Amino acid sequence: MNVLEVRDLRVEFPTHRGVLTALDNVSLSIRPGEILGVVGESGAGKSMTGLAVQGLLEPPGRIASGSVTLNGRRIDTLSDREMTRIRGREIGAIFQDPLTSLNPLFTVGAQLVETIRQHLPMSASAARARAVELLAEVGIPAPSERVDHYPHQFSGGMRQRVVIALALAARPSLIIADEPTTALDVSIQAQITALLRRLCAEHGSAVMLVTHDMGVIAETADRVAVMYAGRLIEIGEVAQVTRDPQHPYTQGLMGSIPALGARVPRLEQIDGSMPRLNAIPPGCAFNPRCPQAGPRCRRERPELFTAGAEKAACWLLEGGTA
Amino acid sequence: MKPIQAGLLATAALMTAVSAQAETLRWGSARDIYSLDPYSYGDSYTIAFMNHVYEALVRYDENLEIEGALATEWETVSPSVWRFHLREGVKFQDGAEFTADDVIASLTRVSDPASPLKGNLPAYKSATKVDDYTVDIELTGPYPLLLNDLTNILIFDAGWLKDNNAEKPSDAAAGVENYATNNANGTGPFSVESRTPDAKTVLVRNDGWWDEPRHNIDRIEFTPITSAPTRVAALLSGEINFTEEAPVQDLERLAAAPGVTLMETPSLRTIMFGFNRKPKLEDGRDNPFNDLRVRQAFDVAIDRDLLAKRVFRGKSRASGSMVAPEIPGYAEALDAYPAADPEKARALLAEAGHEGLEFSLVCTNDAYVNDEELCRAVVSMLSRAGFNPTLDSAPQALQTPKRAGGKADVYIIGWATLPMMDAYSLLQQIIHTKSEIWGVFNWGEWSYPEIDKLIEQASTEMDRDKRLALETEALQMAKDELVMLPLYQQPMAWAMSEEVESVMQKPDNKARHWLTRLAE
Amino acid sequence: MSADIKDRAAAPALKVRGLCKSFDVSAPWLNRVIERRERQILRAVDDIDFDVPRGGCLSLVGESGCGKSTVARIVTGLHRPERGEMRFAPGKSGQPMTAQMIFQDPYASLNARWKVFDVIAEPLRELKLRSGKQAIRDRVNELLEVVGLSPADGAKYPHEFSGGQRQRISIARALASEPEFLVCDEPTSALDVSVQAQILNLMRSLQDELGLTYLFISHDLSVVRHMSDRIAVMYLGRIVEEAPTEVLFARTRHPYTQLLLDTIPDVRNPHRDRPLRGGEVPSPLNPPSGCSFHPRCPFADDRCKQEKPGLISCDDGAVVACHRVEESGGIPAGEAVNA
Amino acid sequence: MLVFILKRLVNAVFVMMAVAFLAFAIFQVAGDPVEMLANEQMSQVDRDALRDRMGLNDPMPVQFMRFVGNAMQGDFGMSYRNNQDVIGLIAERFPATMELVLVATLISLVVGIPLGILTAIGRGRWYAEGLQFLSIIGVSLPSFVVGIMLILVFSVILGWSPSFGRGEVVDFGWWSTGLLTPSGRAALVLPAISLSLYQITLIMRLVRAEMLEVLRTDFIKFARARGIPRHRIWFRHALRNCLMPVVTMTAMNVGALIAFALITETVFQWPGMGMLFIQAVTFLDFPVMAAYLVIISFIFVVLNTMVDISYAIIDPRLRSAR
Amino acid sequence: MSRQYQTPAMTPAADARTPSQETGRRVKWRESEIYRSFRRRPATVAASVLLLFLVVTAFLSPLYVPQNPYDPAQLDLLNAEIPPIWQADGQWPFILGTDSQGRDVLSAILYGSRVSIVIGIAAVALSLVVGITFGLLAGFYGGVIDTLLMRLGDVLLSIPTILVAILVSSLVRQALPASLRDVGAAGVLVLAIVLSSWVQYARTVRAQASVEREKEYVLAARVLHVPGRRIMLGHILPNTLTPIFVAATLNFGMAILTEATLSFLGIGMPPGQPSLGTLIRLGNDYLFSGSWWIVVFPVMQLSLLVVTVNMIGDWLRDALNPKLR
Repeated sequence: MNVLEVRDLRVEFPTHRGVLTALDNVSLSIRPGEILGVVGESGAGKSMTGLAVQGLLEPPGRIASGSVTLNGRRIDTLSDREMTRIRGREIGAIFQDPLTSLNPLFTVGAQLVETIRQHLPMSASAARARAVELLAEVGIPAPSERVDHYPHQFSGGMRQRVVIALALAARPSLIIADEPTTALDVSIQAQITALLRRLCAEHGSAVMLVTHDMGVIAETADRVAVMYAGRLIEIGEVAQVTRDPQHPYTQGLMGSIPALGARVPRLEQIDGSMPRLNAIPPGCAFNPRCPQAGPRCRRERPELFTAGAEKAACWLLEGGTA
Repeated sequence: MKPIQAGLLATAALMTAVSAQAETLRWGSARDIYSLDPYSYGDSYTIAFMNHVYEALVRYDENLEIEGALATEWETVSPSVWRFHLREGVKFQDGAEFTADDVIASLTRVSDPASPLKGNLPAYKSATKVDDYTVDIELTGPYPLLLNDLTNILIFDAGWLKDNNAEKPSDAAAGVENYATNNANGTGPFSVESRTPDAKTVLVRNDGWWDEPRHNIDRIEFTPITSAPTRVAALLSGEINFTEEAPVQDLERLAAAPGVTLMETPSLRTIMFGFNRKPKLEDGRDNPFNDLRVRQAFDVAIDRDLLAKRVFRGKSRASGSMVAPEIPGYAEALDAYPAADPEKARALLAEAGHEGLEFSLVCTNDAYVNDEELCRAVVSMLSRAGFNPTLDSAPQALQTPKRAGGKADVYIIGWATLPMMDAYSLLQQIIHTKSEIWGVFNWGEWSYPEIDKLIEQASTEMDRDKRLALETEALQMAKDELVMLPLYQQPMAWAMSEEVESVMQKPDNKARHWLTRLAE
Repeated sequence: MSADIKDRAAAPALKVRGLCKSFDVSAPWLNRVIERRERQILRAVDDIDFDVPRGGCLSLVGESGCGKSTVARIVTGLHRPERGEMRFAPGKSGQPMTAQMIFQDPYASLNARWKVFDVIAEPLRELKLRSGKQAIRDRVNELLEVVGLSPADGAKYPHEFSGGQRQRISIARALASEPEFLVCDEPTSALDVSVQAQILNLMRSLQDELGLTYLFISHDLSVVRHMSDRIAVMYLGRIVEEAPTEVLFARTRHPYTQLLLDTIPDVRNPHRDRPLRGGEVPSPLNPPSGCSFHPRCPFADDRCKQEKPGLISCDDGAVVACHRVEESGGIPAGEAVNA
Repeated sequence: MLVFILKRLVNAVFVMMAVAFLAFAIFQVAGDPVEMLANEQMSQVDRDALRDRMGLNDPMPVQFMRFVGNAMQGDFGMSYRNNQDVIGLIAERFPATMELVLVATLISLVVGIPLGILTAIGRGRWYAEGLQFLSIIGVSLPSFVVGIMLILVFSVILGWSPSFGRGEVVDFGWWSTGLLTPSGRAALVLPAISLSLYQITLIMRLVRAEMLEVLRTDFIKFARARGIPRHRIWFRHALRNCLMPVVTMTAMNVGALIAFALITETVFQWPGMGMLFIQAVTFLDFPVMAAYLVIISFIFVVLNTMVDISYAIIDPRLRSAR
Repeated sequence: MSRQYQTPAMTPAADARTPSQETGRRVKWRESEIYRSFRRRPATVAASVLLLFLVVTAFLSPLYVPQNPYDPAQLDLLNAEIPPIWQADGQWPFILGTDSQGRDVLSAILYGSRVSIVIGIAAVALSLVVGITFGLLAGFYGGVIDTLLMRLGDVLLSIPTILVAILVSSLVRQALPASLRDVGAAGVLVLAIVLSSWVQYARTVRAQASVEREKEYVLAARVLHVPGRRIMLGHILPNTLTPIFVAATLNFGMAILTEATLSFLGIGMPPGQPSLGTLIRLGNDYLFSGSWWIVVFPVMQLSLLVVTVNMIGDWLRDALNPKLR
């Protein structure tokens, strides 16, 4: 059974100009212990997917249709009170900026103990012991001392480790990590992604890794879901997608990443930019930028077609052929 | 509960209990007294209030006739020397015996060069002790109004003054507080229990008073409430049960309120306008007010009847006289005033060549009843009669330097001839040319030698009828010259609740609560 | 190609020698006196040399706080160098070239209250490069087209554009002053990948068309590799390795450069289970003694802790500051130790 | 930390010197105190003697230093109007004003904070919008109008409370309190409400703004993602983070409130420092005006300095930063 | 305390707010966020309409009111205390009745509003000029200028606003010659309000300017060697105006209130040229006398004026605050 099963998820934001569709029929699933990368440019809806799963959409955003199932239980219909019991307990979260994710007025220990005791029946002293343990586990030196320090006394990388400890505090089966390395220095990023990978393997937690960085995905995730303008356009094994992307957008994306290995005179580029949510063209959202777009692409929206080991939403792949 | 707290609560309970049981007069006034020291300012309100605590040698009775107080008898030893026989067995509130030394110490104190009350005893030269209960007061010359003056000279205890280093009147410049400013020790019907300036002054019955008390008051709580509507609200809600300053505009409502009694009458205080009469005005123009026609135009521009009707709701007495009818020296002929006639005023102004005359009217807004309202109304009347006045309205404290310094073109002044209760007061202080003891309030600096002559004659004329005839003549001359422009006798309205049975109201507008009876 | 680069390097567009810049970040005087603290000097740029080849591109690479942006600001005149020499070669006009700059944040680099037209016209007006309304208008329109926008876009405000378009406007503004030398401070790090490719391509083609010289600042080795002829790697205010691009990637000598290469995720060649290199970037306020990289260096020994390594030149054009490399006569540090 | 305190103190002294100079300047600008003191009959010789006695012929700096020296010993001279030692006059009224201000502050906190929370967490709901609208009216109604209306309704029409003054007071040494007698407490109600009304709206709006701000921070979102229940987030995390500015503003505003109380005191005939000051202003009683100015500013500066310092003590981030 | 919390990545709603690109300026205003948020709040619309009405009626009042309440020659005691027109004794043309001097209450209120509004506008405008100038200089140049200006501000802020205003207006008025006192009263009031309110603007501008100074668009201008003065006025100033605009709106309400308070205390506008505060002070004496209209209408006008201004200010603050979008 999948840890997470998202079916035809549609998220809408009613505005004075009409309803914006932030997520449009997104379906994906994560198996136990699996790391699913969700990748896309800013505004593609990748973070929104994570928030929708956690029930943390900012009003007036709302799930308009579709379903979210966690460990076989449907959670998108739960009340906020019920979701509170799931968040932290069954879904851990890691946010982008470790500088702002922690309440500056509480020690990291207090925040850990609060989270642990919220979800697990534990005495205060046991929770504290567990907090120290967690800090040790995420690689913070001298954890029994550091547990009483305030967030501002930690460096960025260390703070992100604390955030990971908080996410793991109640041993959730799913962790949603939203750009966990973007705010960090290059040489620290690798430490954090590796830590995340190792801990999830040890804990058996599945991870939804939301990032804009294909490189991080390639190095960390097992499978990858590519999003564009609120839609899922390609999903598959990481190696497959990076090596042999099926959707023209993914192809362009891969081509536009400068290579470390060899130098090309000119990068492949996708002209234009991703449409704003209030101006998504009919048919395939990518059609105005797509070099291979045909008339059908401008009219009808393609569904996900299977192409080998992956699926991609492109008419070119209809019937499993490119 | 801790013992200290318990004690405090008990004290509090006790205090409220006392104030609930005692017969208390809760007196809401429009202003506070300045000091407990009656000699600290030449302020008659303070003196009148302190008269409940201190007494003078003589006092006015219910008919405003002079009777003995701390003196029992007096006679003139020579035209300029008066002998006073003092009442025996009178004790100050601290227990000290009242003797001739106290009178001499008090007279010395009040006539000190720094004393602001010096002018209230103009003819005083010296005092000598004849024996413990006899004092001679020597004057600068024959002077008929000494007794009138003495009603206002309150007597201190010599020993108390000496012990507390208060033998001289207070002097703000010296930067030292005068003991008498915050403490009092008189012979009067009440003694001071406590005082918080601007908040509350509490007097309690003096059981050792020499006189037979006609009041039944145990306690007077004197509270200044400067805001008129608040004062009315306080009376209506029963927080005070007496005020001698019921706002004119609220009288109708107060009269209709259940349990409120009003006592209204025109007072002795005459409100007048004075003119700058120096050769030049403050801004350097030739002074138009030296032209009688301009003053006459001013006179006929003002509709006194309308002022009385509207600004004072019929409670004031429109007047052409500078003194009230009750004041010796008054004559009916003085009281005539012209009917308002803006056209005539215009014509007079035009004749004098001063159409559209610009000038400043310096007016108080806290000294007299509805003074600001009055001035605004007058400004509008004058404007319609071809004048072009600018109203400068501010508290008395700010306006007096301007008025006294000759910076005002036209100014308001009120005069009640108190404490003298004689037209001579007005003639001497206002009408006479400014010099030495004369014309202290001759702010416009006019000079009419013929009138001066009459005033000086009156000052030494010991025959009352002759003196009053002289005074009336002087007043008539002053009126003909429009030296001052009298408008009306201002109204006074006292209001009290049912808790007050009776009070003695006299046109001098002084509360005499040793004659007040509260409902039992 | 390498001969070409050497020719250009013979007459560099910008020659920098012994450049130093420090900032006084000490606590206020009173604090120092009472708390007996010392003056704190941040040595942002510590004695660096480099040449920017005319018509070429030199890149400065390093993590945040390494001083690369300070260098950019010194070169553009925003900071005054504390010590050292900085000489621009004469440009087409015979006067020394002046540097223009392209900034990192496309949202902060344009005045939101100004129309795009005015943003681009500002240099024309300030430097009096064109006079007359029509001439300015024509030039602005021309510049808009050069960067791939339309003249109609001049009437809009910056907020109406996407990040990539704004960066194009920035480039147009920089070009308006007709510079021969451009300092690009992380021009694409705020952009999405597909847009980054557009901007990088645009910059490359502009370089070719207009003969521009670039000083390119970035933390991203792959972008740098794509753009530059030479690369200088900075660490805590110093250049630790400088080499022609291909040389740097082929023979990475300095352990820090190696660390960067190892940790950068590579889509095409993911090294998934690489060993974790620990450690944090030390505070530039209090740099380690000797070689400032020694606490994180797997090859460090006592000499590295005590002695600051000098720059040594290798025969393939690389310059490295590393005792290991020096000791082994130019062999990369990793290989030298392993050998 | 020590340095910080020292700095604040130096700053406070500097400000006080400047204020003292202003107060001193009042005398200089306002004209000749001799003219105010002398009565009409005083001769020129006497005037000159008086001038000399008061030290008015000394050079300005000497006079200023003497003013400061005297002021530090609590000597501001004698009131022209009351012939009393100014500092004694003010001390007599100090308890009345302080009691009024403190009770008003208490009311404003007790009412303002819950209302602020309510409007923040119910943003968009009818009751929150309603309260918000009321608060605009609250800041818009002039204090004297509020006072007059309260008297009209509660004293005159309903007769529930006294319309002026302080009621019975009990003395403790130099402090007099109206809190221990029924009439004192009754007299306090209307003025305190009138004075606190503006403060309530200020606190309410501040709490609302701070709450809204804090509620949108990452650490609050992260706390939600950790499964911390809403009420705990509101009252523990958010409230605690926004209490600091509220407490700061309240403490700092005590000074402003003391000054502002003069309007309330005028309307309610409350025998406090403000009424003394207003009367001094109409009588041009310069020693009282100067002393009041210096004392109010002193209270103001002391409060500000204390708030600044305690701020540094409380906030963990500021603690180590300094 | 500096707040460093960043707002998270754009939500789609925020993204959608930027106006569409193909239209002209006027249409843009109609589609702008400000305009929309304005239209969404009927209370704000109502307040604006009401405020506009109050301001226009006040300023045009000389054209249509039955009397000039500042001209004493037009006042007649015979008309004193006439109740409003709808009461039994009401008389045309005194729609809202007359006061104790026969002054038409409606005329007095409208003229009084004009005085209050003019004083409010003048005070805010002058505070803006002083505050922005000082704030820009301090924020852009820093150093000694900054320290001096901000310390000066500290001192002024250490004296409560109302106290500064009272001191200034009582002392300065005293120093004026009698003939100028009435004419100068408005000026003195403006001065009194400005003295304590410019600091707020200066601090806001300074804070904003020292942030903007480091922004890249300013650096870009500096790379071009644009002179400091032009950078300040052309680049930094426009970008500091939004918070200033909000503060100015709210302070306009405050200025009107301060003026009213001073006048109520008797140290503001004189009774001959009353502002709303003076009218309330004068009318207050008639609170219990039955002539309620003398005080009630000025109170209503003042409250309406300030409430509408504050409602607009409050809305502006929310609408222009990027954090609250």
